[in-house]
Amino acid sequence: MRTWLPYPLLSTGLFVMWLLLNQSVAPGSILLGLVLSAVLAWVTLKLQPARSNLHRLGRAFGLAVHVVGDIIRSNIAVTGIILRSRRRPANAGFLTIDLDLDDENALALLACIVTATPGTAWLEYDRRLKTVLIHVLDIENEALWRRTVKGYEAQLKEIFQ
Amino acid sequence: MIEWLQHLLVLPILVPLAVAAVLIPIDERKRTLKGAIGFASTLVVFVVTMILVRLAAGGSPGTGVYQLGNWPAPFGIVLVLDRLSALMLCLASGLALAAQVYSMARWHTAGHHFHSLFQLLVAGLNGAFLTGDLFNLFVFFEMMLAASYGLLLHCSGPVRVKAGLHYIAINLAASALFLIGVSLIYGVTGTLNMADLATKLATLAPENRNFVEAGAAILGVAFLVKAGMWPLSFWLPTAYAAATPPVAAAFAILTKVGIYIIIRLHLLVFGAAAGASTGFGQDWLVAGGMLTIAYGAIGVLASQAMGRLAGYSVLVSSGTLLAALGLGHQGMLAGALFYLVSSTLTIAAFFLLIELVERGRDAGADVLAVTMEAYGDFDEDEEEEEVGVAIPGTMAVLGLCFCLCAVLLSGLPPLSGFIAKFALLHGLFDGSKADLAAATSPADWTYVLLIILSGLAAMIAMNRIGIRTFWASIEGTIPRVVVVEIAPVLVLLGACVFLSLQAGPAMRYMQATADDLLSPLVHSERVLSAPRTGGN
Amino acid sequence: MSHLTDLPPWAAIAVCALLLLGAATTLIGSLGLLRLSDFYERLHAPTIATSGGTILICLASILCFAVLQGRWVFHELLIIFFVTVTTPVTLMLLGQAALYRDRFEERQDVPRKPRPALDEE
Amino acid sequence: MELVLSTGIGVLTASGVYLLLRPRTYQVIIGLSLLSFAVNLFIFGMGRLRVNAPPLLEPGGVGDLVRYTDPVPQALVLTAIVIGFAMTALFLVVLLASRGFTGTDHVDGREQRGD
Amino acid sequence: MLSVFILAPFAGSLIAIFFPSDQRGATAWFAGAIALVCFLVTAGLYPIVASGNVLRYQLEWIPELGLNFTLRMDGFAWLFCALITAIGVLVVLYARYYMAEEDPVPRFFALFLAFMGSMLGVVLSGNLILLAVFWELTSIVSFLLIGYWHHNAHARDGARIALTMTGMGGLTMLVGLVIIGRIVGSYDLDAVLASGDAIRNHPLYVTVLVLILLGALTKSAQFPFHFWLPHAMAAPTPVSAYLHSATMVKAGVFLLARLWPVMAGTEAWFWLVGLAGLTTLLLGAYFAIFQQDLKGLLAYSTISHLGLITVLLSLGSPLAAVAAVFHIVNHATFKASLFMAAGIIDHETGTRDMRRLSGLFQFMPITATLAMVASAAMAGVPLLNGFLSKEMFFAEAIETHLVNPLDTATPYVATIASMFAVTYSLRFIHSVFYGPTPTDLPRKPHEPPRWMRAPIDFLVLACLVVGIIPAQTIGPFLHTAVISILGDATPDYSLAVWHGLNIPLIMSFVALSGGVGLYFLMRSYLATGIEGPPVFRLLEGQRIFERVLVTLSWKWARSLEQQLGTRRLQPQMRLLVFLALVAGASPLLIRGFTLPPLVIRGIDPAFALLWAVGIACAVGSAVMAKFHRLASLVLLGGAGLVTCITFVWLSAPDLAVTQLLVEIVTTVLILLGLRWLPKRIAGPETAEDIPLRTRARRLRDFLLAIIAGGGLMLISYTVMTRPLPETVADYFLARAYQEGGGTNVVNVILVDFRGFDTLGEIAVLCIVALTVFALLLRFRPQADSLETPEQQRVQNAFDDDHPDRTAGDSVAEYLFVPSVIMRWMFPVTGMLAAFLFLRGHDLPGGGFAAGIAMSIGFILQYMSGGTRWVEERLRIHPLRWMSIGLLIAVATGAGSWLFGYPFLTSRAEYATLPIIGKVPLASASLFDLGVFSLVLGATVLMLIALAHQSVRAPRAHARATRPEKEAAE
Amino acid sequence: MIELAIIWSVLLAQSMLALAMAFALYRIARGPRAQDRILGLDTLYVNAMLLLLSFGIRTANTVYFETALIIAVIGFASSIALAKFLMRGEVIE
Ligand code: NA
Ligand code: NA
Repeated sequence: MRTWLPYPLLSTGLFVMWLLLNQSVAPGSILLGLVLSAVLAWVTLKLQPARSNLHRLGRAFGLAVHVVGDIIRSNIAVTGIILRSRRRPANAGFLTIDLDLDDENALALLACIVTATPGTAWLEYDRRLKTVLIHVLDIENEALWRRTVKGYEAQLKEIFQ
Repeated sequence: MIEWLQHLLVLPILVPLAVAAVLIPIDERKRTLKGAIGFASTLVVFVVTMILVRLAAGGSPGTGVYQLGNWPAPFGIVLVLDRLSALMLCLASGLALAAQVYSMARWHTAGHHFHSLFQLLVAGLNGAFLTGDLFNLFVFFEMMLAASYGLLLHCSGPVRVKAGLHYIAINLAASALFLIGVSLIYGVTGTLNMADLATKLATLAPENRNFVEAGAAILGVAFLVKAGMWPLSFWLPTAYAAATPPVAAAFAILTKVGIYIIIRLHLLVFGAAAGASTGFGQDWLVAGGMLTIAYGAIGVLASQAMGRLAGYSVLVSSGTLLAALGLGHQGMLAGALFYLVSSTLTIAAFFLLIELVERGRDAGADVLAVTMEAYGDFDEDEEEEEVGVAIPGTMAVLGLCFCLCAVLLSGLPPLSGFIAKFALLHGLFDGSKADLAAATSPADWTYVLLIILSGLAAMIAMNRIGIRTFWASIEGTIPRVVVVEIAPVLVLLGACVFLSLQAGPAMRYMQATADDLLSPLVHSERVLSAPRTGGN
Repeated sequence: MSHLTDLPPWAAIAVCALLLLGAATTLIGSLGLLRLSDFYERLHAPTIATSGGTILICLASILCFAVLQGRWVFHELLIIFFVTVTTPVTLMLLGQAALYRDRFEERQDVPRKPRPALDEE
Repeated sequence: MELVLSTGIGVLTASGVYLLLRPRTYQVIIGLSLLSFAVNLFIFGMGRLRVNAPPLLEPGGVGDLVRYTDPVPQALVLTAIVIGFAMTALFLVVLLASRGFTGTDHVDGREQRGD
Repeated sequence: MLSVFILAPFAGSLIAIFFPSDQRGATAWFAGAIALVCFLVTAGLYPIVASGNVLRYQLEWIPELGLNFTLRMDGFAWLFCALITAIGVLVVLYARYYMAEEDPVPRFFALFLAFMGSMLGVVLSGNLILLAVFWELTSIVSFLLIGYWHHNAHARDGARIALTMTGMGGLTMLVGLVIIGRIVGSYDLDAVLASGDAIRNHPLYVTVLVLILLGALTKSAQFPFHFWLPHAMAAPTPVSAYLHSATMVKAGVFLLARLWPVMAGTEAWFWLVGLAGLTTLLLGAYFAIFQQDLKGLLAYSTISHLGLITVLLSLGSPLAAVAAVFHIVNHATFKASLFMAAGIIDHETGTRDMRRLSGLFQFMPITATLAMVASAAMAGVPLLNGFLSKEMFFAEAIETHLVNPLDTATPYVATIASMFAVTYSLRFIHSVFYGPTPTDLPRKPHEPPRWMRAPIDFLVLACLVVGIIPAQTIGPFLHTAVISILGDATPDYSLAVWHGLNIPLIMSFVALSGGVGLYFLMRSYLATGIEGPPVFRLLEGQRIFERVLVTLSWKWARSLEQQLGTRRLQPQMRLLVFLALVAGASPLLIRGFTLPPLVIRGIDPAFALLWAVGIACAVGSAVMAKFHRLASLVLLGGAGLVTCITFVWLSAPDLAVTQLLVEIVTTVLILLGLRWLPKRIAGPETAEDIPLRTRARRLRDFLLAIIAGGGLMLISYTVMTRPLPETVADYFLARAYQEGGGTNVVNVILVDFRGFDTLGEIAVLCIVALTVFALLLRFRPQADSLETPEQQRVQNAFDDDHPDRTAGDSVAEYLFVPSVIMRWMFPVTGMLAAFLFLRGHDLPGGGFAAGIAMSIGFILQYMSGGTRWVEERLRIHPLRWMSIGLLIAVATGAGSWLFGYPFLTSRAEYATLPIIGKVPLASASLFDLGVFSLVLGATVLMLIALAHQSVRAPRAHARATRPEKEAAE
Repeated sequence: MIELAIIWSVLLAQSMLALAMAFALYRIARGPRAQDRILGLDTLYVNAMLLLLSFGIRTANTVYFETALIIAVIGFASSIALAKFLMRGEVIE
């Protein structure tokens, strides 16, 4: 199985992407999608991206909902900060958070989530110390941000173990 | 025409293209193989173009229009073979063959992918000569130019790169003009086919005609850059002198592409059928051409190195042709074509000769040092494969070749350079016996004067440089020249001699070509009414 | 060929609302580029466009075409997904570049590079 | 629309031409790029401007210029874009090589007074 | 039969080259035999010519232009033939002994024969243009003969001057001959000779005359073109004896005589030819007196005698023409023998300097006697041939031909010149053969070998015989020649020694006695040994010529080249832009052009705003390109993005996709290059610091740019607001699906209707990729860009400073998260590329877009992992992809040949497969696959080649500096 | 009425997006530092993508979607290259 389909999740993702792109579930389209996603995954194998053991894929949905919620919330928050008058400049600052995620992919996902969420930006991860430097636009809720990031981390750990 | 013969028309483009593709992945160390394949391809192209010349000379109606993709003109792209394009094809592939052979002695080892680039240059040239579509012309023009950039930079080195930078920058700007011109013409006339354009021009509304003329004028500037008209030609002597000899020899035809297209535009599109636009731009050609002759002649005189001398000779040749075209004496056209062939062959031979001659001199040692440095870059193939044997009496042969070049360049008898000048003069004084004086305008006289002076300048300069090289420097070591290097020079010069001996038939062909060119509507009709393969 | 005016009123209103909202969000995000005073603060501005703006406008698009063409394939989701995944990469790199530069220029308001414990001893 | 686009073409051209006349190789390459944008838009404009009439036929359809915009300039622009891209790459490498050999980024390979 | 005259010498010449260089005798025998054969043939033809027939031989050459290989022998040509071949035989014999052992004789004789052939060609040409051909051939061959001893600087200079003068004359003469031919309607000599009135009365007569005279007078060394001849004396003496006395210099007067019937007799002729002749006659003789070099004296004497012949021809009287022809022959005889004698003296004594020579009579009495007789002929002493023609000249000089000062001056000039001739002849004899025994001669003189002297014996004998019994010897031949020129106008004349006591005889007496007196008067001056005549010495012809030539052809030419041209790029670009503006504007301005109405309505504010952004990007990019390169690049990207949106807005989704993708790759490419450019930090860009000239130049460029932009804006606005003409697009729209098999018309145009464009376009890409690759293989970065960039150095230093870190940790760290995402994006890009490729024929996309998209996938990997990392994992063969791509494209196109259709004819079929159903199989898709492969390969190759410099250059740098370091240690 | 509302709201949305692009441009042009410019370009790209999507809605045509998709999938390549150049002085090491 591994030799033929080295990255099942990737292949699945590519297949879905193909179907979405073509907006078609015709047999030809499906077959081509299957072939392409298998071949591309096989080529990707040469680049040897880190493989992750995914356990509870179901939890991913929960994470997604969580993230979307956070994004909406922080969108509103940051919009507010921007629209505030200049007399009250943003209260921004850096934040170092200890992490205990090992999986590269999980870390990458975490970085994406943190950065994609307005108001927080992933800056620098130190592999030895396992710490990450984050910039937040609203440093007053420092504890909240730590909690949020640790919350994502926990959920990711559940998926990637 | 036999049906399969029809496909011959596209071979001068496709064969080099395919061969270039085949050559790309072959290891650079297998140079002999690459050279052999390249040679075979160029030879095939040459043979094909010879056949095409015969076909064109036969000139049975309905032949010589090749509808690519089986789409008729003016919709699809068509290749058009007539006497002029056949002549140019043959000339180009003949030069290419000579340069190809020459390069196999040593120059093709001086950098990577020489043969692929060379084949692509041949394909581009042939495409430019064959196509009957303005935008397709742009594409082949770019192909030819791109290959020429690559070949000019072949072997690298500061001189070539500096010259290349200017050459490329100017030609890129000129290409932008080309595009502006072509699209403007399309925007007003809705066609890209030259033959179609020729028929449409006469009936075009005046407010649109302005724009066609503006477009054509902008196009013209782009071609005149390539043709080397003063003051658009300052890059040319430097670039040509910097190029490696086989490349410079192949470049001898590049300026003629510019001329070729000017001829086409001038006589087909703005020919007798163009209504109010007939003869558009003629005065510019005359003035520009004459200034080019003058500038070229001055440059020839001022040149210390043979390379620059040859470069300026290219300008003289271009100027002579442009002005001849602009003066509008129909009788001069055949002579101009003859001149085109003769001067191209001569200059190409001269470019090939220069390096051989200079090899023996101290200045030449630098050139060789560059070559050697080029070898050094890939350590593993130091082994220098000498093709053929060194010939005795090298200096005598080189001297003879130089003399022939000098005679040809200065238009001295009895070779083709003289015949060409005579033919031009003969055509120039074409008034009837009595009103000869009235029919000869001040511009004509200026042209005559310039022809004399440019010949004189070439004679003085070649004389000076030849004496310095062959007579004054006995101490110089005798250059090591191999047969494959001198043979192409001899063949090119031999072609000039042959052209001189067979000047009668050659002139008949040129006359027929000129007659073709002077009847643009026949040409258009032939292109536009050619039937599609397989009906409808 | 269909036209936007073929939409039923409810859908039209929803689409327009989503579109306007998305555009407004994006505009505010870009305004952030103008108004925020510090580079690290400005780093947050584009994410409003990539998250809020993109999601809203993609929703508008999904709704629009779903109603117009009666199909339920949401290829706009791909845009949301990829924007979310790719934009952070640039931002991370930019942030690190700024960090490096500030440290190099020894600006005081930037945290130093964390030293491993071993180094400090 | 025509006014806006032609103004854009004009400004792109002017910027490109101005840079083309500058002494630094980098200025020239940026100028060539700007000029090629201008030229591409010019070619494109020669097919006239139409909103929402892309030359994509209905399957089995027969098109005409009433319903669809002129596809020919578009095809020409595509070719021009590709060639322009290739030439930019080439010019870039040549200017690098020139800088490597001459030590300067002046277009003439040596500094001139007063540039 | 006539072709022998041309064929034999030239064939002989070709053969002679291949003689071994030590075979002096054999080569000479061979050359002599050829010359003799020619002479015998000439002799054999005499009866035919003498009976008034004209021999003709014609070979077609270029009948279209009226240029045929026509040979024509009448009496005049015969006389010249006889002269050329007879003296040729003698000179060969002489040269056999004259040439030294070490001289490469085969070359000499080969050139000699070639010259003889050319000269025969000149006199035998029956076609004006053919005459010009041989005319220039004599110039060329004489150039090589004069420069025979090219190790000698004098020989080189002499040869060059001779060629320059005579060559120039030949070029102008050609024009004259062409005009004559066009006036007459034929270049055939017979036709021309029959059209005298047409030529003389033609408005272009004077022009023609001047042009032809330029040829004739330069060739015959007439004033003011005379100065080349003395310098040609650097040639071996046989050459001088042959070319510069008997043959080549006679070509000019030959031509004058040949065209005499059709051109002479007008006032212009009289003035131009006469003035040149008289001046030459006098000055040549005067200069000859003051020469110290034997050959120099003979050269000026020759000039003078040619002047005499010219004067005779100028007079326009038939009798004068007879005298001219007669003198041509006489002069050839005595001058050739004198040259040979001078050569013997030179040969035997080792010098030709009259200051060193003296008293040679005692050593070589026979030679001395011969030389004295010949000199006497030259001086015009009675009973010698020179006397006869000179008497005829005097007789003509006192006649009145036209009433003008020139005609009046002729007798006086003639007498004075004759006096000078006596003086220099006397000087020649007296200073060489008499006087004290020479002391410092390089060799001890004695008589030459018997056969070396034989030609002189023969020629001097001829002088005597003709001088004593002219009517019985030269008479008939002269008559034949004269009749062929003058025809019915041939006057009665008598060839006799004694015509009674008349004015000419008195003039001769004055000249003889005056000359002798002058010599003795001038002896003291001549003894000072000063070279050259007084006063004139200061403005010596050759030096003036040299200076003029150097000034014109070298100094002026070089400064003009610099004035008229430039080697700098900016002025060239400026000219190009300027001319393009002029070219584009002039048709519009000349033909009138109405401004289109300004349409503001209907402008989409969003679109306008978009273009406000685009315009700001363009201007910003231009402004920042000098000091903020990165900003400029970013702004360029902005302009590209606006262009892309414009394409979408205006119904060109294909263009938008391509533009966008190309934009991305271009940005990466330029960034890759930016690393190798020198740092440029904003300098003193305040207005005061910039020199005024620079500011003026910038203003000019700015104006030029504004005009260019404004022009293009105006043109595009005008055209865009006009209705679309009937275009070929209708055809494409109608057939794209039915016959092209695709709904995306743009794509169908690209791969089918105009697929050939695409083939060319990918070939361009291929060429550029190969060029970039080849050039970068030789890339040598400047030292300051060789070092790793500052950022990397700092970061590496940080790594080095910390014992727990290894080099490269910093980069690994900060790329840690991004690279994970970039790696996963690789298959996504692949999917996108596949999608773009497959839909291309029906919807926006296609091979090109797919190829670029895929290449961006590769770039991402290179950026995230670095060159080595990627290449350890992925084996990339861009060259192969390119090759395969191009081959697929060509092969697909050629596939249609199998069905008998032209190249690139597409075939669209639907194959029905189980389960999947109908699958479109268009050959155009295969073509597009080739495009994809090539584009991918080419783009990747360019990017990788650039990227490799970062790996390669430091390595090469290290390799290059290693030996230096080792040496230092 | 509703048509007018649709037209005007789409127009308004597009104008807002174009204005957003202008803001991003301001950042590109003004800097002050290189990273600000690149950030501006990144924003410009996203705004352009949204403008394209809105154009798709306005014309009710899906053919413009691919351009937006390309920006979403590989548009970041150029800003990454710029960012990397800033960080390391070199795009590809
Ligand atoms: Na964020
Ligand atoms: Na003496």
